[in-house]
Amino acid sequence: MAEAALRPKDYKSGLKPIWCPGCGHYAVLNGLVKALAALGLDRDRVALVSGIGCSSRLPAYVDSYGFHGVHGRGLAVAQGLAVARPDLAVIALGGDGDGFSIGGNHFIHACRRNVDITYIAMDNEVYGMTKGQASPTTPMDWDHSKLTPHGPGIRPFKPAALALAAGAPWIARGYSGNPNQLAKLLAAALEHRGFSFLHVLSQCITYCPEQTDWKAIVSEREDEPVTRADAAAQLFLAEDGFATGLLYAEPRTPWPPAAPAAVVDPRLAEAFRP
Amino acid sequence: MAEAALRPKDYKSGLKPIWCPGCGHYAVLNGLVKALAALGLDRDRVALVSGIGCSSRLPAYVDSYGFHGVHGRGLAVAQGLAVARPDLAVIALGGDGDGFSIGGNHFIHACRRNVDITYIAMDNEVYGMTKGQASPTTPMDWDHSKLTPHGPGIRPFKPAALALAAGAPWIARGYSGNPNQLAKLLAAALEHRGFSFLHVLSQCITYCPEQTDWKAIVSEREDEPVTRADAAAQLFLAEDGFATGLLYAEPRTPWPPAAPAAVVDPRLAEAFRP
Amino acid sequence: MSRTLAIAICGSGGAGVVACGELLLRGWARAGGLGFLRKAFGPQIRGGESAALLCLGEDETYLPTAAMDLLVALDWNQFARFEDEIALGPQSTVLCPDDDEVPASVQASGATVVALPLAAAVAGAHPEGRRNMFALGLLGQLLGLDAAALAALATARLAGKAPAYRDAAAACIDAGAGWPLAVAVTPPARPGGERWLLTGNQAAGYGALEAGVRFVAAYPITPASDVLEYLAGALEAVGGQLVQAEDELAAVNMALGAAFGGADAFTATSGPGLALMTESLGLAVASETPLTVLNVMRGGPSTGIPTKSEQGDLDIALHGLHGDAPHLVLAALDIADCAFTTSWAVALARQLQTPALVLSDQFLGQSLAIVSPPGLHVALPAAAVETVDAGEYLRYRLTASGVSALALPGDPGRRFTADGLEHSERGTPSTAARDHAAQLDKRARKLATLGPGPHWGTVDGEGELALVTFGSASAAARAAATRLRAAGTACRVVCLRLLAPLPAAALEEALAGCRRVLVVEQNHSAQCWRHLRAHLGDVPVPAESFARPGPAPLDPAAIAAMLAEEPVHG
Amino acid sequence: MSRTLAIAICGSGGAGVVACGELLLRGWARAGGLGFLRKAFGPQIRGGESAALLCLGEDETYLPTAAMDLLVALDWNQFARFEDEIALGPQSTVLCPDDDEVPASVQASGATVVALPLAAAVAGAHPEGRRNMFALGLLGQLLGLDAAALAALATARLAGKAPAYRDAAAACIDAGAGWPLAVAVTPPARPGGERWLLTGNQAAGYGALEAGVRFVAAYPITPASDVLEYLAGALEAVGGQLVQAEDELAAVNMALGAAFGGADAFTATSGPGLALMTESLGLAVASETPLTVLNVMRGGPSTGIPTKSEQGDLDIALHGLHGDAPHLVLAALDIADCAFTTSWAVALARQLQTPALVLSDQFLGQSLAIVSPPGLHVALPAAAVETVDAGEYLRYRLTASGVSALALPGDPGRRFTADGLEHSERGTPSTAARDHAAQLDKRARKLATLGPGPHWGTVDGEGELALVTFGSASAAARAAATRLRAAGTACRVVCLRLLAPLPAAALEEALAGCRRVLVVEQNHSAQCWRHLRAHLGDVPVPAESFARPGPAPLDPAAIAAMLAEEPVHG
Ligand SMILES: Cc1ncc(C[n+]2csc(CCOP(=O)(O)OP(=O)(O)O)c2C)c(N)n1
Ligand SMILES: Cc1ncc(C[n+]2csc(CCOP(=O)(O)OP(=O)(O)O)c2C)c(N)n1
Ligand code: SF4
Ligand code: SF4
Ligand SMILES: [Mg+2]
Ligand SMILES: [Mg+2]
Repeated sequence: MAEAALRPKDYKSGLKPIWCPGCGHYAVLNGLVKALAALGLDRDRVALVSGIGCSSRLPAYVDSYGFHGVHGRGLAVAQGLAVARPDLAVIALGGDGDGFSIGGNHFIHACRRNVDITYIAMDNEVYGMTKGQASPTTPMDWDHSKLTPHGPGIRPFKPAALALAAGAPWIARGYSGNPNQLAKLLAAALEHRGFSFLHVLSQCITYCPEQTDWKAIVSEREDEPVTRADAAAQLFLAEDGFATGLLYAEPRTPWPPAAPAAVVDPRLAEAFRP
Repeated sequence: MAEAALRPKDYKSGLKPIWCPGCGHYAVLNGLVKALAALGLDRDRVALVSGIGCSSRLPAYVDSYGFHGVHGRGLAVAQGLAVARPDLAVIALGGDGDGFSIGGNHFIHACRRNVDITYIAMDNEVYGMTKGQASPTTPMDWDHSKLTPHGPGIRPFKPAALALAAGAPWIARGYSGNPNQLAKLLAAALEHRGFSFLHVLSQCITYCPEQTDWKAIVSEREDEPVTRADAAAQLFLAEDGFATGLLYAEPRTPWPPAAPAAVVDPRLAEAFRP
Repeated sequence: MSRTLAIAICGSGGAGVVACGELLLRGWARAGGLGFLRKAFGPQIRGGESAALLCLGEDETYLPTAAMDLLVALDWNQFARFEDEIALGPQSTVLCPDDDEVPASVQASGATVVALPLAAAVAGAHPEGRRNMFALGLLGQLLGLDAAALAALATARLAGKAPAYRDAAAACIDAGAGWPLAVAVTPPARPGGERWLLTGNQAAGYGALEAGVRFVAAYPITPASDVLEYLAGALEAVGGQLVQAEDELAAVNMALGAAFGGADAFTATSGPGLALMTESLGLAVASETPLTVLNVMRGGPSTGIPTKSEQGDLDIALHGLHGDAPHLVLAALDIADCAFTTSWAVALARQLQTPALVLSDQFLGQSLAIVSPPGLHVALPAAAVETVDAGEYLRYRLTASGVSALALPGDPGRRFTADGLEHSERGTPSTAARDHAAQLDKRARKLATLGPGPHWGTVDGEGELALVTFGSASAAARAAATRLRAAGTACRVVCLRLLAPLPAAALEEALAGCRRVLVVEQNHSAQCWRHLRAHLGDVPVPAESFARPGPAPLDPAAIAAMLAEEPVHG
Repeated sequence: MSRTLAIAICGSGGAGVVACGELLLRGWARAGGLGFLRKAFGPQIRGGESAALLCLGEDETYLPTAAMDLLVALDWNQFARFEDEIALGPQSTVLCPDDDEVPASVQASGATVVALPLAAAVAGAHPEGRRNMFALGLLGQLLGLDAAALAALATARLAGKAPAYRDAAAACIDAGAGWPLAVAVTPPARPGGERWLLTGNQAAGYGALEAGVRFVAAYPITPASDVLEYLAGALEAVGGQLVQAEDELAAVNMALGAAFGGADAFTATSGPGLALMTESLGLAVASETPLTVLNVMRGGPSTGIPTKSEQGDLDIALHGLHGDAPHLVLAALDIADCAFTTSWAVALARQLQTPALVLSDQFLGQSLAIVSPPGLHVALPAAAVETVDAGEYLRYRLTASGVSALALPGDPGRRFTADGLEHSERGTPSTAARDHAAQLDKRARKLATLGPGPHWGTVDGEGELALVTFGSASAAARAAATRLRAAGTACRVVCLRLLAPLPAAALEEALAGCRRVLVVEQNHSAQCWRHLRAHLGDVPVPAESFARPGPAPLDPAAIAAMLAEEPVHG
């Protein structure tokens, strides 16, 4: 299945990203093509699915099949695709606005459903594409948006905690400032069978230049991932959200089971004979 | 504000519920009018908001103001109403399908936003109104629906865990088989300032007659509510979901702060002088 | 006009009126008869009482009616809930228990009331006997059906139950069949021939599967849930998959994902769900991803009347997408046609790489009918589905037909990103006016150049008067025409199956020379009439409108009367 | 025809072209001039390069054009991204740096290229000087504006910055103003008089507030976010509230909740968001809850072209709700009219207790313009809003106007439950055909009996030829008429502000006697043309269509040419 000796850059489409210079999303793109190359995945059998946002522009920059959908619905598209085509490596991705605001319902249900896809949330705590409004992960007091001139005033989501509570079996956190770790986490997420949630702190240099300070706060977690949901829950509600690495992994059989083999002559009409 | 000496039945509208005999939702209605009477709330200043489902029919049975909205959106309506009219007691309610399936995004965001409303989720682990399909809280192996003839096959949500991870500051669980406790929890929820989430196990006798067995499993929790989110998180992911009572309460200032007083002459036009 | 016999069976919840009605219809079908059964629900959706309303006839023009020839009341408990849908008159006969008071409205109707000692008769037949089976026997007797055959059907249906249950049923049927009844009805003739027994919702699901659907995303909603429930079971046999989605937004997007992967994808919903899907249907248009959505219409607007029929969703089906978003809209003309129309829609969606919406409604979807084996439209000319592309692969290549070759993930070397942003031929996002114009033209061209072929609708009759209609209103329009012709007035009937792209040329031809055109539909705001006028203007003459909301059935007599009268010009 | 001067300013991201353009426009406004500024974004939404496109004129007919009289290039770095929107010709003058190669396309255009030593001039003016302020000085010189006044505006805008910054700006403006330029332009005359400077989005927000809006639910979307951002600030002054919602489904439902509580509620969105709102707009119709939604249209379908203008959402605005769901649809006719139309919509929604959709578009919404103080429509006849009810309170009482008294939570003793299920007069859910018909009639009656009054649209001109249009296409239609009249061809122009209920009688009167009617709109599928035909048929004659998609501006010359030519009948 693997193509011979593709390098990371062979997984790039060559289209120039629209991203601002210094945007964290470049690191995710680079980490992703590295991971794809490291796993030697067949470009024809990789499908990237996204919503709308700066982050969601990523699929076109990878030389694979891609689906750039509407805002917030990428995870639903990805699950439909993965169920219909279990032979593909399906990767859903998008921003914090896309995934946790408008797409929040699909996020929690994807965690619960545990279809075999990888979900990369590129979290810059802001709506970059629409010029810098608060997202569900924006700090309460971030007052840089005219829409919330005194800050959103409500507590940000803790995406890992939410994913866990919703049932996600594999949760990791990466950082756009640590591309090597990111590539490794991406590869691990792709190898995991079932729903894997990779939360990436990916800074928006244009609307949140203060995120450059993340560099100083982000830590790399050395411990083995937690394997009990209750212990992980406690951790995710107590932590500061800046520890990176594979945080939680619990073995769980993905859904759905393999499609039933088609009956040779299903005789559908029989059901309707009086 | 309170009307003089209203009895619980004075809070009923007199409209005959469409519910099946034996439906758990009757207990919620009865508990609610008891709580309203106990608190002596002014019927003109109570507003009940719901979505669609058997459970969501409840507002019309209470003699208060009511808004029977569309499927899954009751919480959004309730928050808009409470923000615009902080003088009202706003109660959102609905079923597990309404609140955790189609309404899941509003649920998690309402938990996070912490507007001063009470949310009653009447959970019968099934879509009653549409004749018995699986909901997000249906057990994995429940095979009574033709839509999922082998059971949904995916793990049910743990609503308390989800609410907590999303940021809800007040979480309780009641049971339709324990109407006195239910009335007390309802009163406590109404008294809580901020978002209060009351998860009610409310059986569907028609599509889930097996829920009659809940009687034997449900326990009444005697302990004080947990007050730390991380401890509660551990509890909610470890428990069986049948312990009733006030489970978690952490003081938190509701949103929004009081509306700014109107400037006498806001001189809106000034901004547009060249 | 063919003879019909309308029979209502009512009783409390749990009395088994639906089982009685369904078994009677099945027995009638086996005996070569024609007819259909509707369930009337009370004012609620969930479990509980309903009435079974049968209408037996001599042809397959199945029209709902409230006028009952025969009413069998197992008891009178819930009768008041159904009075809207059960109209009795001096020509009606009522069979009812002799130990319960006959409702005043029934007495006042002038119907012949025959009180029977139901309780005693049932108890006498079997200690565990039930009235509904006794009624089945009675009705079999009146229709001239073989009691043993009915008993065999009943016991087969009770296969899972205790033997005493089955014995009781057989005994009660027997007792009913032999009960001395001083009532005579003249049942319709039974034409015989191969027939199927199914609902429109089952037919639609069947049509979808036969056309190749292998992926279904589902969110329950009345009255579409049973399409999805049928498919959940049947998909297992064909090796397909069904995913229950968290909402309709997820359902339509899961279907899009599967379609992007190459599966023929399908979902079914009703008005509120369709409204939630329109944003993503626009994505299907822009990204050129095929998809079929069945919309089983119910009373609207908003939550409306979920259990009752209306044709109020034509507007949203045609125009509910933002921007210029050409797509397919079809409507099933009758119960069996739900299969044909859905199968055609799946094929057209695949051919044109755009979403197809199929409209049916609560009446078509949930009525159980005896029908000739439904037609299917599954085969497309091989050339219709573009799979090859000249030279470099361009997903959105500008072609003469507007259709470009569709690559699927896994296809070697044709990698592309499907996009809802406006794009170049390659699929790269573009804001350029020329790309936008070219892609808008291309997407419109796919529909504009579609030869609608022979299936766009049906045309019959002649003369200067015409009825034009769509979907399930066809039966009422045809019945109105039959009346008019019987009265000596020639008239044409045009029933539209394809609503977008509107087959304007074919329609103009079908209406050429008409002096009056009346557009018949079951909604309040004359949605089809507006659609036709928008595209045809006053060709050949200003169309008039006969639009009546549900849930009352359209009345062929009123339609005929309106067309027969000369219009008042003002 | 009045004289215009079109000026483009371009440069790399961060070069400050928008600041330069806005300051120039403000200076021009203070000096009594008229004109507007559009921003052209590159192919992306987020921060980064844009071009400022100004068009100065002598009246307020603001038409976007690509044909530039003057281009000021601060540098050539991003020029290629804007070539679609900056058309140069022999009549154009280009001011650009002398140290960078002029793009071939510019050279080929035949424009007069004046290379200036920008780098040196700026450095000479102030060590921290920036080219954009020097360009502002240059342009001020060409337009005859006072340099000191421009410098004052610039330093005021930089109030928050370091003093050196402000000094640099003033010095550069001065230097530019005094730079010896061998270029002469003839600026338009400046009529003077009281004028405001604002965008259509600000105007809409302002109109909403003045009409009483005190609750806004917001979900950002291009090009509507700035309405919401304006309101977030301004609501504080009027004591209102804004909630940022998790999605558009929440936004519209929060607004409904607030409206149920008695607040005038508002939200703003664009096509994809509107599509998500339609289910709940149906709820607003059925529950009779007033609500105003501004839809700032962008290129469609699907995500389309978010930063560019098009009028493609008329279909969904009119017909995007399921079931028969009568509601109000209005369209702002120009930038200032965004205020009037929005204020009228809020008032009408309140009066009729139904949702009002207001259409504007990216061009109207995001262009910054010098306009006469906008009109408002906030006062309604007191009788228009029903608050009393005869006898027993029935929320959905059947009245002659269709409007029933609306009780608010807190009102003593008028408790009711608002419902999206069909209901009786009291609001109790009902499946009865008579309740359904009565409530459908009632809701339709509210719109049918609305006298549209004088504001439904504008009519001017005479003769046998007519242009009919809506919303922002009005400017192009009017400009086309001006051309025709100048060429001796009389023609009428009808601009529709009220699209639903369509003021059919007024429109028929306005078009009486016309020999040709051309419907002008900026979309691909002739949405307005279809709407008019659906309601008017071929009265007075079959209307013809001039429909062109965005983002290219509508071309008045092409419109005029089409109406001047005799049509080819076929
Ligand atoms: C239905 C809908 N609503 C709103 C928008 C506008 N919109 C585009 S991107 C975006 C948010 C993007 O934020 P995020 O997902 O965090 O991505 P980022 O740009 O920060 O990478 C919004 C609100 C839209 N395109 N569609
Ligand atoms: C948009 C939309 N989708 C689907 C439906 C159909 N529907 C009505 S109620 C319901 C589920 C009700 O389940 P729940 O909320 O658990 O309430 P219960 O009846 O069990 O009390 C569904 C799916 C609808 N009315 N609207
Ligand atoms: S706006 Fe922010 S998120 Fe978007 S491309 Fe620029 S830096 Fe990245
Ligand atoms: S169907 Fe279930 S939930 Fe609905 S009323 Fe009956 S028992 Fe209650
Ligand atoms: Mg973001
Ligand atoms: Mg339920």
